[in-house]
Amino acid sequence: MTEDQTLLHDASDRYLRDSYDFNARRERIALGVYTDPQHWRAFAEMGWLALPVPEILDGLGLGTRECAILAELCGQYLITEPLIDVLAAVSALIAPSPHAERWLGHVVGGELITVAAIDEGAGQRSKKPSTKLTQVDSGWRLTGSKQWINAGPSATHFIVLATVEEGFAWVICPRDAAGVNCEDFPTHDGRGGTNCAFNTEIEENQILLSGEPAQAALDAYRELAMILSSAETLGAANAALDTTVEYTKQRVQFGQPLSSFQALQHRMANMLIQIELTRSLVYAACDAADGDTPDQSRFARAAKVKASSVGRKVSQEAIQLHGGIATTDEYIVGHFFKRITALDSWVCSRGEALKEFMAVSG
Amino acid sequence: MTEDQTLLHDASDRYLRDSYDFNARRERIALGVYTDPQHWRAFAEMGWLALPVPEILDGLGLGTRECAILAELCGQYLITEPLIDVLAAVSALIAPSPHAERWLGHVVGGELITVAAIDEGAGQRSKKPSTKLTQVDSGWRLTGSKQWINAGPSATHFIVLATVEEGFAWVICPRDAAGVNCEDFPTHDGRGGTNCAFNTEIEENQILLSGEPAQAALDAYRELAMILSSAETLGAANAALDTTVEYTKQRVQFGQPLSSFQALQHRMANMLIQIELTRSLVYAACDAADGDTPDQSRFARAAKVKASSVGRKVSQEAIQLHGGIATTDEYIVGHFFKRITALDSWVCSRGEALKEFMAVSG
Amino acid sequence: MNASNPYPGDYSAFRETVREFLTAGLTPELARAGERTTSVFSDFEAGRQWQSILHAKGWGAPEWPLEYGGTGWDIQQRYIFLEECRLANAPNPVMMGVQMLGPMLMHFGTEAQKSAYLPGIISGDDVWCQGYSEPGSGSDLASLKTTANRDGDEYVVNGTKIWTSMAHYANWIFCLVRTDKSVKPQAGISFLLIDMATPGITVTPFSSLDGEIEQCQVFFEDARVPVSNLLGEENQGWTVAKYLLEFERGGQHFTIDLKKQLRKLRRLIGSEANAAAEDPTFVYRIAETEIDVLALEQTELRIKGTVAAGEHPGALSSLVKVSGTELGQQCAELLIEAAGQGAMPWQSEVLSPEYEGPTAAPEECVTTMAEYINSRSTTIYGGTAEIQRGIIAKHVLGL
Amino acid sequence: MNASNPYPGDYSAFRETVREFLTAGLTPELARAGERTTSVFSDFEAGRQWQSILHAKGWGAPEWPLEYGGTGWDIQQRYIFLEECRLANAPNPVMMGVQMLGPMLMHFGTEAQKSAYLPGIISGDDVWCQGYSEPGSGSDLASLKTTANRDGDEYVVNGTKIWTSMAHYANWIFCLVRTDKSVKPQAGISFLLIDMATPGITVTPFSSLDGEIEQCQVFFEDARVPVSNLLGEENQGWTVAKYLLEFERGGQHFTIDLKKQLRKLRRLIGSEANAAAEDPTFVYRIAETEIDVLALEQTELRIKGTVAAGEHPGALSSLVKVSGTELGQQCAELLIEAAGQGAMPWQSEVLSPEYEGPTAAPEECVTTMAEYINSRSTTIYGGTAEIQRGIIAKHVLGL
Repeated sequence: MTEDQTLLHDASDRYLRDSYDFNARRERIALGVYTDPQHWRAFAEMGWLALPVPEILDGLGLGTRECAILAELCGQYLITEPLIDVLAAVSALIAPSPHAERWLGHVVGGELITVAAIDEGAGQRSKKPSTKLTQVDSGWRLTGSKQWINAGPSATHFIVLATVEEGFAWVICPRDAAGVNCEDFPTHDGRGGTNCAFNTEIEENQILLSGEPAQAALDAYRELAMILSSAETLGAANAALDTTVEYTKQRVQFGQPLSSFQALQHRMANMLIQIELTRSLVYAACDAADGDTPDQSRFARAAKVKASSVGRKVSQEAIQLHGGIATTDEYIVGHFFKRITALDSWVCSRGEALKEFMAVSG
Repeated sequence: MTEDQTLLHDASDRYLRDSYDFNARRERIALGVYTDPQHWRAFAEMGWLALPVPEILDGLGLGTRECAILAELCGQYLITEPLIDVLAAVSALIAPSPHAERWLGHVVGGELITVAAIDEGAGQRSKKPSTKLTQVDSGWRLTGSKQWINAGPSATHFIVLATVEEGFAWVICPRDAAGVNCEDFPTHDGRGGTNCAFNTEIEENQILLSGEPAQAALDAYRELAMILSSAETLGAANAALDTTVEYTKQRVQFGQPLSSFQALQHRMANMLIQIELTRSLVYAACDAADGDTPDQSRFARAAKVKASSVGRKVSQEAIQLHGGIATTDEYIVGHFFKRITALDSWVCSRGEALKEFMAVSG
Repeated sequence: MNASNPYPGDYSAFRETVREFLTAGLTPELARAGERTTSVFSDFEAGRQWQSILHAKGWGAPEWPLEYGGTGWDIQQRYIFLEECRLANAPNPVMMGVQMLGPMLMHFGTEAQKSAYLPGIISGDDVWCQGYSEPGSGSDLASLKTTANRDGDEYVVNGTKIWTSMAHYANWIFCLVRTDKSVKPQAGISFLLIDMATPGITVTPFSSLDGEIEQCQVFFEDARVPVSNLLGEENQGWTVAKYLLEFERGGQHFTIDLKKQLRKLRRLIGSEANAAAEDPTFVYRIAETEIDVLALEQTELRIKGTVAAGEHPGALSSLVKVSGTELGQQCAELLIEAAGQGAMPWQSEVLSPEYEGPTAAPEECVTTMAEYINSRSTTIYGGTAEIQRGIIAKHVLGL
Repeated sequence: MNASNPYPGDYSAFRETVREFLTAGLTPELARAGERTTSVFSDFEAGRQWQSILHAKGWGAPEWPLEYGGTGWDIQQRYIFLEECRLANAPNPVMMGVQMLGPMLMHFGTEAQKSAYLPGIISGDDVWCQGYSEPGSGSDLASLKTTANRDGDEYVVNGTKIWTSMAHYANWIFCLVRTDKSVKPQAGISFLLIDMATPGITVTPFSSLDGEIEQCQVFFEDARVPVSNLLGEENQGWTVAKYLLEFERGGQHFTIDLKKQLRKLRRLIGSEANAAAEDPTFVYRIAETEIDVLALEQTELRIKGTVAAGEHPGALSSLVKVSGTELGQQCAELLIEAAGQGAMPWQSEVLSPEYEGPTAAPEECVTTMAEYINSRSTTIYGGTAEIQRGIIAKHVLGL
């Protein structure tokens, strides 16, 4: 890490350690509040939401590596606020828009929370959305529906992937607009989800991107989402290992701490090995993206494949090595497991990433 | 096991334990002698070679299960003689032939040793052999070449899979016939191998099967080979585990026997678990074959897939748990590893078996 | 004839009888509760109702001897009954009474105890929970600290039990308690039957990781239990509890459920263009899992054969437990991959048999995540996978 | 700019120089010996010849300080040199002298010892082997029993060493011997340099599992060694040996060879209709392995960055060793599957650089089985994978 990156990490870590309490999080989720307005304001004030925005658009002009630092902390502290979701949307979908100025300030300032809406079911997503943007007398109309929008209940606006004559379009749409019918539900990862039906009028400046640039934005969004979900998985897996190490040192069975049993030691060593290998790959993917190198697509996919496999295995092992306590909702380690599971299929699954890795490897 | 099967097992086991010495085997192999004539005679005398021959052809009329008992012992004692090869050939290629009477007695009696020759290189084998059987003025002519015939140096005769006008033919051909050029070489599994070029006259009674029946025989041969190689793998893997357990009980490091280290105990427990699961499947595949049930093809392939995976993993673990001593040629455990590796791709690989399992599962 | 099947006889008439009974007795609500089961327990009320239907039919405890209300079925009939119940989605009642306490009562109980407790167990009128584990005693069960001190005709019980499944529904608990601290741990333990209504007992349920409540902590504060509620001799509690392990051997059938999971998986990836299904390796992984399930099934058959021959299956039972639970996890993992984000919605209300409303995710995914989460517990409770491997290492390999 | 690369500078001229040297110096025979290397050692004579060519160029020991004949290259140049040598199939000389003894000599040796031994090491004229392990002392090295008793100006050495690679070619051996039995094991060990021609030393080579001879057992019977051949202080041998571990840290580069293996794999399955290639999961397994190799490569880069910054990479080194060797095994396994029965022929003569005859299997498969077999040793020697995991557990996780 550069010195600036270390500063960013340490300051962000300090804020979350001091103010992002696990029990407060549980209570809040139970009430269906997935984004704490105070936290979100703080995120905005600390400049987190402006991180990937170019300086020319009044942002901090920082890169994927810096976003990944936050994503890793999201994993570590089990942030339920849609931080990686908004960072990816801001960077790939809003900043490149000709209407960026209309929206960016509000998003970066924390007043609007914008989450991309892509999935329409279990089918191969993002290939051809059946949600449509069509020209009507009065302007434009968005029709169709989106499913399982992770963190949907936190969003004030959805950025909807739609089919349009020239190909794709990204349409920003308030969740409380007329003709937008949302059904929120709790999710196992504590962020809530939304199914949403659209039959609503759209103004010109809501069409963020369309045609070629929209396709390019989809690619960029997916690639960034792969990296950030890998980083968040890395942070969660690392925290799960730390928790496991601490617990096994304290828990005594058969007159000895669990940590003294060789079979368990070797399994924790394996967890560490895999986490560090993943870390190398996730950081390399960031650097490749920030360096705009020809292998950036390949690295993003490699990171996603590795982080998914390792995250799953590590979080499963963390539960097994704890034993019963890990299967309770009160104890933190199972929540890493659940969040990692959700990240596994968010935007791009391990299987999709592997297939694409092979395609871009030629 | 039935009472008869137990008798067969115990008698065979006794013979091999008493007379099949590992060091004698090493010395013999070093001299390029892969089949000990004395052993082979004993196998014949004990009726092993007649096991799967129908009673109507003066055989014992026993089934796959009995052949598998011998195959398992082959793995356990690291038999270099081509016993499973000959059993599979006798059962699937010679017994069903209209010329069975011409050959069977000599094979069962141990005078002739017949090994199937199928492979022609790394290509997808047994689909369309380029070795041809063609009619000429004087009768028939076999032309082409076969590669990597496992146990080839032990064979007096090859049973060659050839292409003929009606499809396939199985042609029995002495290795010392005019126009047969064999190149023998040692192999890592201690059985030797042969590359062989054929340009030789064939008489009518050398054409064991041709057309439809030859195709059926190929299927039967492959299925039996899958089961017997699985059984031999099982026997070798089990013996590798036994050796490992014994060694770790005796080997002291850090003041304790290796067997007292929990990490190693759990790994040996895993080996046992996987071996017993494999055993269940191999025996079930035998029973399905002997019962001629509709799922016999499926079971044979399942057994092959499972035995290959487990054999590989168990034999790798056996070496690792031993440490250095296992990497020497003098010590037995690495020889299980090498034989298991050879069996993995003999006649049908794990990958082929898995693909076929899916096909027959519908 | 498939020689692996130790019961080659014709059971088709028996199977037909079971099917007819299930068709008649299993209401759509009960079947839905069965289908939406995410752990070893179905919805409590559905399970209780089903147990009373079974009991009315005389099938409340098929494994029990005839004299105590069992069925007299042979091992194959019991297997067929189980299989048909699972395939028809019958719900799982709380079975700690029938499966665990029953056999111990029959073997160690006085006549008075047997006649006092067995009828309530088999009818499902009494709901029993198991008080073994404690916060400090998990795998190392013998270190348990809950004490029972003799005071006249009563024991005074103090301490706490945890992972007490369904204790919030139970009216009875069977407990391991320490009655002698002066001897080595296993020797000073007794087995007590305790009415949950006893003053001094409190139950604190807590949420499992899937958000549902099944587990409780039970606290004992000077709870007074009649000495007549001792099962077996004082300080022989370890022997009583261990007997169950012997009894249980050979009784586990994982493959019925594993095959159900695999069928569900095929339905899921066949249901619409599914991202997982487009990954060519995914179908291979399913096939590999199917082969593992076949191997386990054949191993279960081997055990049945051994039991049928009157022999002891030995450590094959530990092997089946390890392998069955880990395969269950493997299937749950495949399902979670196939479901993708569709597994994320957590709608607790959907699990209730009365629920007829919409679901946020497709029908096939409703229980996927909860099953994946709960599959992790299966290698922890009832002897962790590590303990099982230790048993195999010690008792089979002699390490 | 890729920030993971701690050496963003332009090394292309340097790389070109190395390539030119390799093109000129590496005969086809030497390159074939390099290509047909099946373990860490190439054909002995080829390796020796190559070391003398390197030495003549001044590149006999790139890692050594300039004053002892090193090159003065930075870490990136050394990496490039290594990479180009491997890609050009340069053979591996016996490196126990240059890589292991050299650094210890420079740090602990007297001036007399340095000038006596270093020149012979770097030129390859002296061949050194390592006498650490004993039949009873593998992972538990400190339990070694070979004794050296002081008798005037000599030590009298008795005992035996095993796994002494290339001892049948070596004229010198560096040994750990016990000089004090009264203290705890590690404290009574000394480090001796012994001329293999010393009376009382016999060498028994034995075959490895691949059928080749690399390993020996060395016996000492009243072998008399001058006290001046002690490296470091008496009873400080453990400190001397441990120093190498420090020195070695960060010096391991597995990915160059792993990538070579992956390229070979692609060549093999592309070469003709290959059964393994027709299994659609096979290419996915290759891709997964490629991703693991990428992750390892980036970890090696992280270590280089740490070392370049003058810091200690700590346990990342153990991690790289475990992961690098296990990935090597994974590649060897893929290769064996791709080769099928073509891997079975064992033609020892083919490995010799002079051999120009036919091979029983295709060119790509000639070394496959031997590499698969020998890959198993890589997680055993130099600290088993179990020992490495123990180190990680203890020193990183603090368990």
